Amino acid sequence: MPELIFDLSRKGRCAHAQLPPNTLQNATDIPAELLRVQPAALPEVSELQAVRHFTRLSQLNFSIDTHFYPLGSCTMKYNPRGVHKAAQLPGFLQRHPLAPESHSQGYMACAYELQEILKSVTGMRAVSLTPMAGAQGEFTGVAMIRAYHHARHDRARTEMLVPDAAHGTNPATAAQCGYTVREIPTDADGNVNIDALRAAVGPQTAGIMLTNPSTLGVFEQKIKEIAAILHDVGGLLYYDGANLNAILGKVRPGDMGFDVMHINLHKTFATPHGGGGPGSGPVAAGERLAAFLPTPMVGKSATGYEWLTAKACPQTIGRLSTFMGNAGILLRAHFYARLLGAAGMQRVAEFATLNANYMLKRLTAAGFNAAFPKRRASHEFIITLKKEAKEYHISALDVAKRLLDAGMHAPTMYFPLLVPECLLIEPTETETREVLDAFVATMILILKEMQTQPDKIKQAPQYLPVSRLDEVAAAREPEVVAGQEVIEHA
Amino acid sequence: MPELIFDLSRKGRCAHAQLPPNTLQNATDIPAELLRVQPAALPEVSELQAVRHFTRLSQLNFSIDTHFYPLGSCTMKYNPRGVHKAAQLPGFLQRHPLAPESHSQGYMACAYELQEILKSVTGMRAVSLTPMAGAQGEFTGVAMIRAYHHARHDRARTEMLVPDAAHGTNPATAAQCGYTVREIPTDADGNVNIDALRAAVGPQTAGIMLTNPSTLGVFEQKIKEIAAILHDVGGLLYYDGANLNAILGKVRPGDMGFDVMHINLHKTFATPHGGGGPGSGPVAAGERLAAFLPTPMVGKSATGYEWLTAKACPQTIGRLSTFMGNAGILLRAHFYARLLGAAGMQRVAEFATLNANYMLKRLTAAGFNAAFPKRRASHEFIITLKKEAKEYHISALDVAKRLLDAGMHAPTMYFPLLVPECLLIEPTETETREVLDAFVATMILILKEMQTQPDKIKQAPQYLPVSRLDEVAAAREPEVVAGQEVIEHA
Amino acid sequence: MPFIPHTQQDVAEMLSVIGVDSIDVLFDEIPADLRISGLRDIPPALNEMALLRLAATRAEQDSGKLCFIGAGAYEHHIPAAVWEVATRGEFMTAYTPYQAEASQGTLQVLYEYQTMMARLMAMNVSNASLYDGASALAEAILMAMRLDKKNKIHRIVLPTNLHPHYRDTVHAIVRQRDTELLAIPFDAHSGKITVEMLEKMMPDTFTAFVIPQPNFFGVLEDIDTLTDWAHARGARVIAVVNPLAMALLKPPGQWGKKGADMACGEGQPLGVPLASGGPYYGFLCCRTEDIRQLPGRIAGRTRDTHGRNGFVLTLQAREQHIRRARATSNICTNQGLLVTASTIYMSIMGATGLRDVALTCHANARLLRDKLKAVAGIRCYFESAYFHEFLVQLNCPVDGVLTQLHKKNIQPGLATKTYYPELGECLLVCVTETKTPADIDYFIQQLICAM
Amino acid sequence: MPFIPHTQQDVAEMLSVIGVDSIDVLFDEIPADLRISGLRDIPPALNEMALLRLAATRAEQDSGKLCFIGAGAYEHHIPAAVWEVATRGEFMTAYTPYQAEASQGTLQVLYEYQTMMARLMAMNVSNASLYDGASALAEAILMAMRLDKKNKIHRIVLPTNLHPHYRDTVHAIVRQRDTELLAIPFDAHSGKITVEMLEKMMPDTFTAFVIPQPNFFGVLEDIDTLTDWAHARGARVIAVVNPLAMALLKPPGQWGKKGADMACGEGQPLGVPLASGGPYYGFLCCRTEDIRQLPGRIAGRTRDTHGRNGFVLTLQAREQHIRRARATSNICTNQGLLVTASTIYMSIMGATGLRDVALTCHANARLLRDKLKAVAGIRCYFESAYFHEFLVQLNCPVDGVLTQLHKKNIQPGLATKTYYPELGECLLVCVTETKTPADIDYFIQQLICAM
Ligand SMILES: Cc1ncc(COP(=O)(O)O)c(C=O)c1O
Ligand SMILES: Cc1ncc(COP(=O)(O)O)c(C=O)c1O
Repeated sequence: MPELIFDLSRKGRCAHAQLPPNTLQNATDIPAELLRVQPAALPEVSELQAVRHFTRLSQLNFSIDTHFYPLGSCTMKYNPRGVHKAAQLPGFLQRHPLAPESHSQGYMACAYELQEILKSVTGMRAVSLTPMAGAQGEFTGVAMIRAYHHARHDRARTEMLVPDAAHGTNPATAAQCGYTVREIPTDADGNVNIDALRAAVGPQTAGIMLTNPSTLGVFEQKIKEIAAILHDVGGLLYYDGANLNAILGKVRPGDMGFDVMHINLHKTFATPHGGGGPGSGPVAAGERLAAFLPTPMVGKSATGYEWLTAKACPQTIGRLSTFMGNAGILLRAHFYARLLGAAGMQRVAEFATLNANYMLKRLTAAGFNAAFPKRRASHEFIITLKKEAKEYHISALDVAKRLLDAGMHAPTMYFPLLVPECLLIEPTETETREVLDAFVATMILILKEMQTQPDKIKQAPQYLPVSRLDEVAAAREPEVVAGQEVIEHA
Repeated sequence: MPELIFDLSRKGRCAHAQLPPNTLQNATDIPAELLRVQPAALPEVSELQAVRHFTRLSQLNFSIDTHFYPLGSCTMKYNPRGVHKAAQLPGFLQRHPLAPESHSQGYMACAYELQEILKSVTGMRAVSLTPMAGAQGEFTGVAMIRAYHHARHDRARTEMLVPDAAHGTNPATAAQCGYTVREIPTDADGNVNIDALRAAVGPQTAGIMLTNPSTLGVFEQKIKEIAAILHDVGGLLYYDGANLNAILGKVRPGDMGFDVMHINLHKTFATPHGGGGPGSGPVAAGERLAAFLPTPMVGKSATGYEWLTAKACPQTIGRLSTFMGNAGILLRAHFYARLLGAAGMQRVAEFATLNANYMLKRLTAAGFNAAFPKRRASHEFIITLKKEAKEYHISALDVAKRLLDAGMHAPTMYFPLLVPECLLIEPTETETREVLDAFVATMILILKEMQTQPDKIKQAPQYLPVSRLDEVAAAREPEVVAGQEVIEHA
Repeated sequence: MPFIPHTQQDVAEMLSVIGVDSIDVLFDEIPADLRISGLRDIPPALNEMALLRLAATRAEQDSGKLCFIGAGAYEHHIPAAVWEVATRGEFMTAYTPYQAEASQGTLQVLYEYQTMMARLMAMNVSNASLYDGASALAEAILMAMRLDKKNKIHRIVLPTNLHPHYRDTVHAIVRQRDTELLAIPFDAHSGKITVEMLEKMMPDTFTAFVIPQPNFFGVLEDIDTLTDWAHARGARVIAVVNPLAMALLKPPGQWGKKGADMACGEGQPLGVPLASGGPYYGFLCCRTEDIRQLPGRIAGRTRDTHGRNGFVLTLQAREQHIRRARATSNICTNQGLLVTASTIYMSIMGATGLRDVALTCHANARLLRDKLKAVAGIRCYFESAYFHEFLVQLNCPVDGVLTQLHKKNIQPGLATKTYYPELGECLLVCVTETKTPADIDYFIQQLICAM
Repeated sequence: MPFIPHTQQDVAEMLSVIGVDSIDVLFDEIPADLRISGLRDIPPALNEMALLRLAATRAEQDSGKLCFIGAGAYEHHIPAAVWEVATRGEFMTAYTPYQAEASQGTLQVLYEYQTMMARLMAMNVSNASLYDGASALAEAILMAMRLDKKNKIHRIVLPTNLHPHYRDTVHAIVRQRDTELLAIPFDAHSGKITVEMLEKMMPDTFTAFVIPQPNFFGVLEDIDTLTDWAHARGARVIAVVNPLAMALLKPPGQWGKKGADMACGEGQPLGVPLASGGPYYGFLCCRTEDIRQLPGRIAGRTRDTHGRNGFVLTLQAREQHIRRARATSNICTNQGLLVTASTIYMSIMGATGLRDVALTCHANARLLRDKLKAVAGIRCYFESAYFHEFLVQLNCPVDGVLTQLHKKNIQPGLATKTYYPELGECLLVCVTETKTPADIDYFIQQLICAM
């Protein structure tokens, strides 16, 4: 592993071309007791050292630009460079978020059009772009559901229903909004257990959080029945849009009966994940909830685009970020949508689904077990290595690490929690058949290795900068900043 | 090694977002006999495939941004990113070379200022920016010398003198200009052998091509004497500016007596080498030769900047490129110079020289042999492994390859040709002392390995994507394009 | 078919492997009455060439302004190397580093970032980012509530000279729980929070006290006094700071006798462009002992099976994908790429560079402030110490002046009337190192014309 | 000290290792009377912030033009991915791949480039680039001279409808040798080279015949007839072509019965921005049997000690650093990065994409041409087949029209009077795929106003 940037530091070194002209610098009239005494121990390096250090670090990553990355639930598709270039234009980068509307019509036109596109795609009535990732979108939606019930003076609804297959952000969000989470079990075919759902609902039910297709990689067929069950007891439906890639232009959450949803633009709309973010999670709402959307939104009048704030939206749940969300990501999503057009969006779902079903078929033909063998794959699917774990003592984790050695990013492991030793595989529509075939071939090889050289799997990865890392030790005695000793304590 | 891009190709695949709208495409009225029948077998790949392929290829390179690169004579210093960003501004990238002057004042201001800066740095009277690399600069200078003699109706001068240490482009250029090349030997201390020079000059002498400091890494102390010898017989002096980094702001070729010279902007002025180019080799000329400079140049009048073409420069040797040279590189060099200012340029020479002398001292202290032990290093220096080759049968090439394994680019090997088993080492001013120390430490390690595990050196590189490549086989039966069979012969 | 690599032959062969006739069949589990045949109201596809031209036109509309607005987002010079390196494909197109061995680049960057941010704040530990400044404050408050085992009702003291958008965000996020958010007014003369006011208005016990430095008006608070006052009452202190300013000003870890307990804020000033308000990133630092309540991802150093150093995401048991409803936060995707850029920015600038930038901002602000004071009809509203932003009051309606200056492509500052009508015709003006003396003179000259 | 990392301590310690007191002493071998104390007339150092602002101002001055000039440099859409990837540090900041094992990225790119260029030209082999189109032609002529063992005096036939700057460059470079450059005039009616003219004016034997396709006027030559005519006289044919056009037009390797012997030209249309004329790159392809006379670097495939595929610079014995005065050329640094970009461009566009672009250029040119013809006072000078550029004659002075249109930020084309006064008030107009119907209409409308 490379040195830390701090190890490259030498007292007095710096990137001179970056310093401001020091004509005025010492003219501070700030009282001494408000000033810092000792400078922060930031690295003192030259510009070349910084460039070289971080360039080399970057090369240690797998990424879409370098590797197949079939990480289920994450939609690691190609991030078009044209979109990136468009969003990086100086005019966009330089606009202050509080610039007057007259200096903002270019940006606002893009944001407004994105709102319209997302309305069309979701079948919802209105869209707010401010949430900054999927989880904040969820928060927004659940807070809106809560605001809706409260607005109707209905404060008895204390429970949020969440299927056991749900992503962890769903229960965490419900809890953060003050709800008690009630889990709904999944039946053998990957659907929500309708009987259990019926048994769970009541006047205490605020709503349900669902994704469809679910994180199990299958489409919830009884979705209209579910919607009816909820609506009949006065509950509302939240749609987790993480899997929208599977159904773009094919079926719309609004039509399924959902009241509110988020869209992960960093998944379906191809904005880069940035090694963990930024994302963007716009929220779309139907009739019941549109009035509660967070501000600001962009409206359009005869004279141009205008900001809609609390004044125009008296029932809004308010503001969720300092300004207007992850604007740069919104621009990217808008530009991506413009490159696709309506037909292109449909194709996304079609080819993502084609790729997933093809892989599923080939892997099961090769002897792997699908978690839901009777079902079609959506844009992703699950195989379970329960059998292999028993027979060869090879876990899903082992297989994941072995895939890394083969130059492929591992699928999502151990999620959803209810399927033992599972791999959630999402190829996305932008990968070629040859790449899918290469992945399948590697999996077949690994299956053989389980019998012939299991150590090769157990000891993987061997060809990466580090071998398996001790996560337990890391959590037991966390070392999360370097050289604690140099921190100046108060 | 990665597959070839052609191996990723599938019939009918393409990067759809890049296609022009096909509204008008079939409206060709070009006669059939002028049209291509079979499409060229270019790769048919998706945009992601192309991005991934070339991104991965890039990772196989050493580069300044990733490695120490002490390649003598090449001045591999940091290429400032700010300069790159400035030169890539859309206004610069979009300007057509034949745009009217009224639409070109921004670019021309930069070019004009660069001419002025180069005049100051070289001590010459005028500068033309058009030559596209050092070798074209040499061609320009020698063609100007020829034009000068011809203008004086002196057609008897058929010889160009070149020291035996010179870079290959010097004799090649002289020959390309129709001159017979006469080599001048070097004396034991790395200077031009003055007696031999005296013996060589005469009425047949067109001039001499010299670098100073020379490619031997030492300063030619008798330069004024040399100039006098040449001028006395009516010959002129060409200065090869490849080593200008060593003397920037310290001493000027114009003052040494040179009549014309080029400057490798891609060395001294920090423009990136691009894996082999582009470079830029502006030519500066003194009194005698200024009138012969190639066009176009930029002039300045009361109304603004204007192009100086053959009309304004009747004695010009003419035009050496379709437009005005490698404009983008000229912009970069100009911006770099603006970041440095006069003091910054002097520092370049000072710290490049400091780094070289420091390394030389440490390496000789460790037992390596300097080619010219009595001399100061300029910005570079030579060690000779003659002794090691004899004792341990380890060649300069072996050491070079072993350095690659240690994560450092090798110095220039086997150049200049007159020093056996030589390494020409140029650290540049932008490298830290720690990096130099690490290089020295590796060299010391290699010296030990010569005694203890010579195979480790002989078999290097072991940690790169390929081990030593068979250059002889490559040249014997050249395979320079893939899949010859698919080429459609006439 | 933008971005889809399938040839017709691929499709045919893949369908035959699956055993279906058409792609459409793959959607046969979806109830037919739900399926739609196409999307409406979506403009037709553009190619990249047309898109870039459209984008250039749009970007052009908003560009070329001379900006003196701050109010939470600050225009700074960003070395070109920062984003050139941060947007390398390997950083930009990677996911969250769940497979640590294949993500050491991102993980080491996070570890280095955490170290830098902790050092800049003089705090023990930092997480690997939250969404933005306002939501980071909300998370800090929720964290303080989790840490407060004493009080039944969680009272949070939020001064009214905290950025109004931060206050709004905190309200929207925190009021989902049973909390009291107590607004403490600022001193009308100094623009600061005073102990007198606190003693008069605040209850004896409360969970946390939020102290902005500088506050919304650019004014510097008496952080030592305020911190000690809160600590004396058993409350936690949450510092909301401009991180760039901390290179010059006393950092939260050194406030008062014990230092602030948490430091949070907006990371944007450290290498992130204005970009219409995002993506930025929120930072949050705390004491070592509180780390298990710290929300968001954290990178940690560990060893591999051969004993070599390496990095992983650690303390994941706090997070939603493991702890689900009992997680410290629901945050999952954070603002990783911004943190990468910020880490490169801080590396290139170093402590001296950051301090020089902060000093230059302050000096430039002082220059403009002095010149504004000399203009008839303008007065500085508060005469307290400030960083790089300050409030001026005009003797005429701000709106008219704004309109005129906007026509000249000058953004002279933020009108505060919407937020603080009681302050009258005021403008919050900010100057950073990006402004030259000529810019400042031009501003003054145009302002005089417009008044 | 921009870009210099040395601390004061470093300097002191390094000097003491060397055993000198000051850096100045290191220059003590330079005669004292030559040393200067400083440089004059160099503007003071700017920091990067100020530099970027200066650069933006300069770039802004020249931007926002609607360009209909071609004449050897063509505005095309370049996919954003091309330069994003080409300017990655590993490509951009590497040197020539002399250490092959540490340069496989660049070397494989060169090998792929050579293959693509050879295929596009339908020739056997390609080098790895020369400086630009004009100098590549000069090198091709020198190569033909080396290959011609029959003729004592090397005569080269250069038509006058070849780009005037190419002719100038060839003159400047080739006239250093004993050569005759024969100018053959074009047919005044068609704008083409005709066999009649050739038979009338040309000597019986000559070394090479240079055939441009399209020629400077955008007109397409009868390449089959011309090629066969030259071959019948034992001369070599050097094709100078627009490489993008070769996706649509018959490529040099297929001209006449035996194909052209060399193909060269300007690589710029394949993914390189206009950028004030450079850096572009020259390409040069030839027959396999002539490869040892091909100037410039060449990458070749070989094997490593384990038998794995790999790439090296090959046939270096032709080059100056080995053969010195007897090298095939003095070229050393070439235009590697441009070739990298071009290789990515060709990969992304593919054969279909390139052909579609060429077709769209042609169709757009046809559209504008037809509209121009309908304007009173304008006629098309030649009625021959054309690619994407054509000559129109005005019934009024071109200069006045240009001045007016330049004021409207339109560059309507190149006035040819400087080069061809005999053609009168002519404008060489080019249209590429970048122009929309609206652009074309705007051009026509403004032109009518200006005439
Ligand atoms: C199913 C599902 N829901 C919600 C989320 C949360 O989205 P985000 O990470 O954008 O906050 C994710 C992303 O990991 C997800 O996969
Ligand atoms: C001493 C010397 N002279 C001339 C040259 C030729 O310069 P260029 O490669 O720019 O043509 C070089 C570059 O390698 C060199 O090192």
